[in-house]
Amino acid sequence: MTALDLVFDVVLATVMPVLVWRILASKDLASSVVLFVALGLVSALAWARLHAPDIALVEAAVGAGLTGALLMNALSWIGAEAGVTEPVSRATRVGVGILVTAVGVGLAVAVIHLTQPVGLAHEVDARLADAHVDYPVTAVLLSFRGYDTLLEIAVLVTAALGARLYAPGSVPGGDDPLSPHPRVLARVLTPIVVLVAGYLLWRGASAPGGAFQAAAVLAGGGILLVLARVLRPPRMSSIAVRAALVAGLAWFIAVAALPLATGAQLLEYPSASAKQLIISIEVALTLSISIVLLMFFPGEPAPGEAARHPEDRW
Amino acid sequence: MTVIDVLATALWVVGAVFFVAGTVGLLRFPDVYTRLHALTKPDNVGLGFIVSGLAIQSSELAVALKVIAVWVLLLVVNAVSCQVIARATWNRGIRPWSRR
Amino acid sequence: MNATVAAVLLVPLVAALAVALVGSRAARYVAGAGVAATLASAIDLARRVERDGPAELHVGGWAAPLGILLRADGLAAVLSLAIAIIASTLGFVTVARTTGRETSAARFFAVWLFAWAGSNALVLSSDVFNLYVTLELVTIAAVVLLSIGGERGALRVALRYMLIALPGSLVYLVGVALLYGRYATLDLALIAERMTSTPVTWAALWLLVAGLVLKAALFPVHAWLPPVYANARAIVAALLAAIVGKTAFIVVLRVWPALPHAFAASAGPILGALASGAIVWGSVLALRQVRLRLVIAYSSVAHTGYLFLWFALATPAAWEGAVYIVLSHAFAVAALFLVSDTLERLGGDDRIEQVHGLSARLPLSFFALALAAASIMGMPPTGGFIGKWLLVRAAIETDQWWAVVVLVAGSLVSAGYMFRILRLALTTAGPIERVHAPLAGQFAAFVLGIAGFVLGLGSGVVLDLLAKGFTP
Amino acid sequence: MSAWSIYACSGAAIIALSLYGVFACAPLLKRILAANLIGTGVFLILVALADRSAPAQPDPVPHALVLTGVVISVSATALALAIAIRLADRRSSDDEGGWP
Repeated sequence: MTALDLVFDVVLATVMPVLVWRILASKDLASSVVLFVALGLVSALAWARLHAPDIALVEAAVGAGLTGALLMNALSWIGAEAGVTEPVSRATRVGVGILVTAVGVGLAVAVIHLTQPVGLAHEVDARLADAHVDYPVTAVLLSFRGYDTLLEIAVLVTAALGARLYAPGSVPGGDDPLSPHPRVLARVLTPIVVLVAGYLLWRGASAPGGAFQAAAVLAGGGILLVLARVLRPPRMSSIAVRAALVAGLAWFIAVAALPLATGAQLLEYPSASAKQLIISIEVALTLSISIVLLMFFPGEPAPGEAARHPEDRW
Repeated sequence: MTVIDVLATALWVVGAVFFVAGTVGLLRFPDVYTRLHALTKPDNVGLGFIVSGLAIQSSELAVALKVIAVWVLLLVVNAVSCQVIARATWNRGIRPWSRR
Repeated sequence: MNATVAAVLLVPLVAALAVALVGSRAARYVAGAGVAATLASAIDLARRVERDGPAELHVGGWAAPLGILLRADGLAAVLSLAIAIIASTLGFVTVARTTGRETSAARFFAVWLFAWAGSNALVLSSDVFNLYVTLELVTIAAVVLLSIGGERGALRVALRYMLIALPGSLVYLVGVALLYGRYATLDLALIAERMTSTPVTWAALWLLVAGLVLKAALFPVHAWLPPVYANARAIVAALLAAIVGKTAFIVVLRVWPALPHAFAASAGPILGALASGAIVWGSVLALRQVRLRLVIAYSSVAHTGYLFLWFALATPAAWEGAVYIVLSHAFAVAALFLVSDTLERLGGDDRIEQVHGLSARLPLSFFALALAAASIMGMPPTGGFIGKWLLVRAAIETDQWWAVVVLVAGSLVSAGYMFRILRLALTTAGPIERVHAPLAGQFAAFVLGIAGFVLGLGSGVVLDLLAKGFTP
Repeated sequence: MSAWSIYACSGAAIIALSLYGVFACAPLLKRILAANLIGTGVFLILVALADRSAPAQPDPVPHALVLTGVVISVSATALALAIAIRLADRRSSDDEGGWP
């Protein structure tokens, strides 16, 4: 590690907590949200520095991009003023302050004492061939710890079902307060977005990438299309949307349960078809995750107080 | 250090200068429109220099094409987002700053 | 056995997806079938464990340290069966109440089944990161259930609950990160094997415990719980108090036997002190409430104390006692929320006065109330009695007389607040007439009350099942 | 001091700050942001620990755990925001007569 690397790391590692502090201390919520997006981009750099390209991809697409878009959208509903607040007493603030300082210092001390570089890299490498996936992270996600991923998708679908409190209001081709340019942009970018998503998905078997990264890119493109009023936002009242929503988890469960019929374990892919099955799961998950991420986006609030937003029920 | 490395580093430095200038503009300019200008134009040029540096340094053509694609996409997105923000600002009735 | 364990995990997931797919109009039929199938799978698991003993499953065929281990032991069997009885009873009540016109039905039942699947996954898991994922599944499903209906009060508590439960899980996850950084595995048994008493381990374990204590609402971080119980829909409050609220403790129960003796010995007294505080504080506040739901809420705060008292005692008998308190309180609290629900539907609110003359007005609800109250007070032969008895015995065995005092005092105070309600229910002076309330809710409360009673009578069978694969 | 330990300390600081935010900030939206940021801190520690073997290949298991964690984190944040939006809207909901 050169001195320049060290300086870069120290600056980056200092900027992140400072940004967190500014996010939480800033007077108005709009600045908090903008700084939050900035933190997402900065931390993507940190992931790259820590040799975690998958996480850098996801952080840039989801942490900064999608979550940022969700937050900005939330601001347009709530307003950049305080929104709903819960008053906090001075005693609570002092007490919490003391506790979290202890946690932070204790944690930092504990972590830097973990100098022994132990891990499971060797075990993963040794069994990579048995897992029928060439890229270690994908092997962990879909084979060694595929069960975690299955439950994680259940979390995602649960949150999607709960987050659909409003039916999105905007209509394709309706009045556009902005300009035709976003629509043109959306049309130009859509093929590129699909291409990039497909590329990320295809790459996932052998290099950084995979279902979630691909889905995040697709969802980003979808949000752009919704904002540009090219695409009608998905609603739960459509059976096609619901089918797409459940397809990924349903297929994952089917593949997980199939080995049980032959007396094998849950999620023990038969080795003859493991590769194909894993790819099929990735494709199905990409579809479902992108729909879920798009559904997290509630769309624009209707202008004026009187406008009613129907709830998205099905 | 080869000649290409030196050239690439020089391009990065030039690019960084544009970014710094843009950031100073963002902080110092008086209104949304001028700040937008400071934010997008120097970034486009600065990234162009940085991408050129990366492209000439890359070992494969595919990598070089990818970084150039990144730049082209950023040009399109920057142009549109700048325009959208400016128009939204205008529609809110905020008029450009002028030295009276 | 593989298929049996997988069924407990996958059947509710598939049912949830099916409900989400068909939509609200047909949701109740699909949900009813899903609830019945999940109940059947849990019964099957308990029977298998009882007959064949505990089983370990390597998901995907991968052994530790790389793979995830599921452990279908006596504890998992008993807990998943109890969860199934409660969740199916509450689920059937809701199915019975649904007319097919409710437009939230698909959302409600699907998420209900997701919560159930998460709880089953949690009791079976023996991998510290997988436990985190299951905790989050349960938490997020609970938040969605809390927010259904969309009243401001419900939304507010949904968000409030989320902003406690989420940091709780993440603090737990910090502990997991440190453990992985030190021992290079996430498998509980392997961590236990490799664990040494170093400062890093201690920091990790304290973080684990702190996150779970926050989620479990142990005194003094319990303040978020009563408003949540007071503002949720009764069915959701019942699920929350009986199952979701217990999950964090179940994780502690799983993790604790893996801890080094020195840590357990030093954390025990601290958790014991907090537990005593919870018992005293919760019981006294329960005594002062005028709303039935808040009595239940503070009683739950006190019962969380009984659970954590185990750590100060730390004997096998105390472990069984803690499990027994989990089970008996779960049944009782679900029954009480259903009784409260019936009263709220009749009288419009849950003031304790609504109980007046219950024995004459709604005998079935009264029976449920009496059975649940007996279990909460710890009267023989209920499950609550067995639990407290096991804890007292452990306290005497370990010469910790302060714990005996706390247990007895807590029980006396709980008798105080429960008798206050029961006496009012038995008062038949004044104009009292028999009224009609929907039978489903009343019957369900009765079933859950009886379940708490059977838990005490059949303690031999339950304790035998618990002992399968039990190695604290 | 090696790179991973610098980032791990940064993660610890982020966790401490955001824990403070989630319990001591008044606006609900900031609490939601803070809850999300605790995750960022935890993930930073996990990934930093995975990189202790540098310059050898990092441990892929924490990377997979973080990817799982990010999905859960974005789910939770999206749900919290949906509820916060609904809460900010004063309009009463379509009541279903106390069902369930």
